[in-house]
Amino acid sequence: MYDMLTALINGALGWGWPEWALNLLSYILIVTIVLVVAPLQMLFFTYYERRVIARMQDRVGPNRVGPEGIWQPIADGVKMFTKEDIVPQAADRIVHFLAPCVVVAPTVLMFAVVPWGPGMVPVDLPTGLLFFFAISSISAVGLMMAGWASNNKFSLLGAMRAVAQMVSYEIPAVLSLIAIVIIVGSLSINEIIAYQAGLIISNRDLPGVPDLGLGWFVFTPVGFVAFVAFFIAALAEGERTPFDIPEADSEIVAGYMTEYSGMKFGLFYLAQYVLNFLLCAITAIIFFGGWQGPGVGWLYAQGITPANPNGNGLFNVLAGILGVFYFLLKTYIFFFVMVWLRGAFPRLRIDQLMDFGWKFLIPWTLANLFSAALWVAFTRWGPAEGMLITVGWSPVLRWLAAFVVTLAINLGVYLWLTRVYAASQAERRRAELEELSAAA
Amino acid sequence: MEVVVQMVFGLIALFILVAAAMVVSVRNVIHSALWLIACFFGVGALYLLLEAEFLAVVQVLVYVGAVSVLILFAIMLTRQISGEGVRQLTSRWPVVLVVTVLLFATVMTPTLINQQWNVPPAPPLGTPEPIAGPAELGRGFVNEFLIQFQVVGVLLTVALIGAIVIAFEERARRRKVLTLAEELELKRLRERTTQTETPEPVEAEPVARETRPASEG
Amino acid sequence: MLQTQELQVNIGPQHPSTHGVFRMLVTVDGETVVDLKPVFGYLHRNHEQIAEANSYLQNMPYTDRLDYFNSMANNHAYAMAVERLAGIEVPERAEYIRVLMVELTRILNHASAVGFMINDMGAWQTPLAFGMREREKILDLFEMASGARLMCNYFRFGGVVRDLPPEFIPNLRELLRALPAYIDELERLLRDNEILLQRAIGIGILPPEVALSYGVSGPVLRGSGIPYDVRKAEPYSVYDRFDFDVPIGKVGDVYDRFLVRIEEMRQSKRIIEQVLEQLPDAKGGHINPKARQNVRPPVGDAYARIESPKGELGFYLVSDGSTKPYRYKVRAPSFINLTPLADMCRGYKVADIVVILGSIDIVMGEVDR
Amino acid sequence: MTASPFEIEIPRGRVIEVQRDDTRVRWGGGLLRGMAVVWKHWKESFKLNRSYSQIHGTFTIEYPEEQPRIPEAYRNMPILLYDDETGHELCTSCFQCERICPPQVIHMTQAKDPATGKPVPAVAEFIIEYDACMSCGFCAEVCPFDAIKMDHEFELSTDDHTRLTVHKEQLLRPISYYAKIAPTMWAEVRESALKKLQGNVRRRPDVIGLAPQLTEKIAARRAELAAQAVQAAQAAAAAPAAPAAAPAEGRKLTPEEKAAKLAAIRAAKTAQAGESATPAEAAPAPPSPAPAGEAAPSADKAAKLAAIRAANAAKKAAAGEAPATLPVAPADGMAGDTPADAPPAAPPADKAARLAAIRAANAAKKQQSGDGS
Repeated sequence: MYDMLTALINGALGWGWPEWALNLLSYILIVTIVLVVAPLQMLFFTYYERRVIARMQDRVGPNRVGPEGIWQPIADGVKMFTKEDIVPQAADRIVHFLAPCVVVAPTVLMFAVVPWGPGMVPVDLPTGLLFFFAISSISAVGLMMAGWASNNKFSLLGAMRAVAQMVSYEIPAVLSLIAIVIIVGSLSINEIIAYQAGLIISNRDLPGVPDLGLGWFVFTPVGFVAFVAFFIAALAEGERTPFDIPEADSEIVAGYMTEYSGMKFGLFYLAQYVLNFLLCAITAIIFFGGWQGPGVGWLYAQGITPANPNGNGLFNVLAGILGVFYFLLKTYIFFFVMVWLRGAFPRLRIDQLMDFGWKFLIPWTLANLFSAALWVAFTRWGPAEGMLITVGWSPVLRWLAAFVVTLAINLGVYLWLTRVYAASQAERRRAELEELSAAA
Repeated sequence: MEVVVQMVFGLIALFILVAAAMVVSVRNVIHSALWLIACFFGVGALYLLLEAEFLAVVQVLVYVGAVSVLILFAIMLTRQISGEGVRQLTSRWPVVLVVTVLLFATVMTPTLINQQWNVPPAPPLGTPEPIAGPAELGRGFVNEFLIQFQVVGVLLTVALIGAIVIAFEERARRRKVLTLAEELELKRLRERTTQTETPEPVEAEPVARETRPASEG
Repeated sequence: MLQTQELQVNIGPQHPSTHGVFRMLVTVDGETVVDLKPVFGYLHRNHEQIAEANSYLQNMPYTDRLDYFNSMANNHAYAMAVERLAGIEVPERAEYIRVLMVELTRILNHASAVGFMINDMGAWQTPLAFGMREREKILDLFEMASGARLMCNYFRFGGVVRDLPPEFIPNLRELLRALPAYIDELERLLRDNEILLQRAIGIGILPPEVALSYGVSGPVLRGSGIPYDVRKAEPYSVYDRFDFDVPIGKVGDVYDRFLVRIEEMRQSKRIIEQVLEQLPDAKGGHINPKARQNVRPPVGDAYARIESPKGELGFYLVSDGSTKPYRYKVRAPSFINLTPLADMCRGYKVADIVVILGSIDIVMGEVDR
Repeated sequence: MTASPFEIEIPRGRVIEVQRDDTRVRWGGGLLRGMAVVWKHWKESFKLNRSYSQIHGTFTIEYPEEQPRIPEAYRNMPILLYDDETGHELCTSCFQCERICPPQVIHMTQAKDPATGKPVPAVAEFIIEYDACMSCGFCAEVCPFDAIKMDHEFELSTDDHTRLTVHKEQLLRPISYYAKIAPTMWAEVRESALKKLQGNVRRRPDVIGLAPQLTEKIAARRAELAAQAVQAAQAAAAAPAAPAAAPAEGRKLTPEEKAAKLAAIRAAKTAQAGESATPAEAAPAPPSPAPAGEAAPSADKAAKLAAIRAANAAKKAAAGEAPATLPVAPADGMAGDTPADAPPAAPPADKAARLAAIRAANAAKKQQSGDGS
């Protein structure tokens, strides 16, 4: 992308600028774009969620402010700005002020590694995926600061619950992604997307497959299990419905946000929706090929790319637009699923939530890691690495064997684990009773 | 380029030092914990300067994401944070100062002596081969450092199980609050056991039951 | 090491999920509830004292305000009490219209009670929105017949104020055509939902013998497995001419009460269909012409009770011969169903309290009077 | 749980146990089924749902643009009716609605005849406190003259509280308006209401009883009265007595005038005794405050008038018409609780007799117990 930008800047401001100035200018340009896009996504998401959930409940949703209620989020924003910002008298002023910043900064920072289109990624970090989750864990610290600074017993309890939930669901989230990283072999997000070219089967696994940009991971058993586990963990991370304990806690009414009003509360709200957007984006990128889609690969190949520098710039722009379209379409579909869940399910209790995370998701994703390793073994390893069974097999046969084996393992683990998990609930109550009756 | 890198390094080092100083000198324990987190960030930035991205990201993930949250939890749950009562400077601070300078000297002088200052310039800025990339670390764990890796694994699981045991102990000690249904179930269980052991009629209801009887609601 | 002392938590009175103004002083040990003290009276309007200053007829609109979800049921109980006191007969058609209205209000009450309970569990109003849609249709029918949606004031001593308008029956038949589909859909949405099962099974168990000792009635009693229904135990009005079943639960937890309410909606639909078949024609008279509305009953007392959607609703009237009741007492089912709340919540988590309260389905207007 | 030992037999129905099957392990199927239901609602919600038998589709009514459909029996706040043609209010301030209103929000005063100071079957001041009224509809049920009905107007929110104490001017609506919003209910009571109105209108002197806002009708009535006065003046010029029609000034009958009047009545009675079987002693009302007749200054004038009137009463009694002219209205405003819904249309002959009997009984009852609600 930077070659494109440098060409653009030179053209606009005259040639002969020093190298570092060009880089600086293009970085500034990209940072502004990202900083503008993040709140816009948040505004659109609030409107999108209220309209969709209204439709699910046979009502209409906001349609008064502007045609079909389009300016409603802006009205909400203005309301947030004009609301009086009350700081509790006994609160720890500095920490109270810093908390929203520490929550919002990382969520916007996470945009740095999200690729919007082919070659359109602000920073192509080789450890992009890990960076994404490392930065997202910082907002947990911000929540603790918010809970502590409001000097109110309930917001502290709410903050502790929220942080406990986020930290304990980060593990299954990262574990399920590592399964994909094992298959791809690299942490760089661009690499993961590039891997998902092809038709139903990625052309890296089966070279002969035509590249239609549909070789998504979700069509492989490992990828599908990782997708479901990651999406559930993302729901918990973004505090969405089955797991929105901190936000609308029935006994501790508003959790850590109780003592915040005005724009500080707006910041928490912004952070939550931007985080949801990013989690949907990462789900789309890792499991549904991000900007991959029919035609994007071909268009990008014509344009100026490191591979053939003398392509014509127009194709880059076209590929970029189509790529962004696919990416946003997938992200909005996932957010629709998040809102759909919000409309259909009640909320889990805090102990059930923890129970589910630790006793079901983590073992399930660990098993998935094992099947991912098997997938790599079957598709890529030869006798050198010790795989003697598949020595003479054709790539199609190896892929099929990998598919069947991993499918069997994952399905078996799922069925067995569900029975064990359900049994353990009832068992625990009976055990306590016996233990009590023995003691009494 | 060299000067800019040195300058940035100087800035980050200064930032880490200030943060570390604040950790020990600020009154409120929570503030010192937050300064500690700032310190971790500084170290992460240093790693980035050394182009060890993986380490920098892991540093942020592990320290800032998990360890600091653990510290904050520990501080908030254990005792009331008043902040005034903490005496910052002991009366005999000169002695303390001398001891620290001596310690610092014993550590620093050998490195300063055999450091060749005129080190050759760094290799040209081509595609730097990642020193501590994830792949090398992975291979290292599995090949050379296999034993250390397993030992650390065992250590961590032991710590995990220890935490669970402590929590269970605490839960057992706290008296279990019985729900109505469990109480009645318990009564039925106890009647069945008392009937099987002592066939003669059951005497009065066992008195000391830790929860009040259901009727007096 | 980490010793958590018991702390007092105040839920309500302006809490979002207590039904009306109702406060619970909960002593909590960590996450489990040790003790719960309900505090109410915030909605006390001196209903029974006002009734003693009003004439019998003037009290009728005030009974709408008792359980403001089922004004028809309150009217029916009060009208029966006064008719028993003053010895007024009610013509056939009026009896059928009365049963029709009470069964409709039962459907509307259970549809929204289930919606509110699931809403307390955290589902963002979707089951409630579906429940409200059915409730709106029934309220439109009430508005057509009595003139108001909630405060119907439709019953008079000896019958009803006005006969059913011509477009009432066709709309009612159309509603009945859609009702089974709605109930099945509600069940499909919630019955096997794993999250709901975790939040409802084994929570807030009320064993049968404890339920009896507290004197609870209605879906709460039937949820604990006791098939007691006033319409069957002491068939008043024309209930002895309809056959319908009495659903009961096995364990007596939140899940049972939820399923009992859904089953009761189906039974109410059955009753309404039978009412429509046997409804005598208009010349039967919607009100007893000889009944004087400013009634002056002989000295004495009377107690009439009906199966209101919340439980056994009774009116006890004492007359001293004048036009004003000497004593006017309401046996409110919500008030009595609320008494075992402390026992039902003990030992469960704090987040379950609101769900258990929702499963009892109380209305503060009736509790505080 | 143990089987419930409470076997209660259920007539005409079975006891059905709710099947919980909570032991069955559900593989997440329940969650998907719930989502399927919500998806169907989302898909269907793009068309409107206005019928009773639809459970899908958007059922919100976008209020200001789309008015809700209000059934005929809908009752919000009470309104008073006045006749379009004559402009006369139907209300005769019989205080029934004030007495029945549970929150006691209706306050009214009876109109007085400016000349004689006698109460007139019309209402002077009528106030309803709209903020306390709970629209229970009792007043509309109880009103014997169908003067007060329940309106369908529900947009009554206002910021200044004093406007919620609504006076007669704002309460009055033409009968055509009420016929439009509640056609069948008005059709039932139309003819009886209008007949009662004529009866009352005839006994309303001057401009009393006209809806205050109908200025042109009031002007027309005044002009007509003035014309009568002028025409009566010429008649008076011819005859020495002051104009009978124009009620000059109200003063009490002097004793001898009363005696003369009595004589005239007794004469009329004897004249009447001949034709009708039962002596209509109801006609010679006891000389309690005379019905709203005008007081003739000279003795013979009063006697002649009384005679004419008695003849009219007899003629009417004989002709079988309802004794509309008989002073049905109770003597004075407060006391007397005529049976609320006893319809007046009984056969005239024994009707008068029963009326007298009731009046006697009331008078007797009034002395013993001062109870009045």
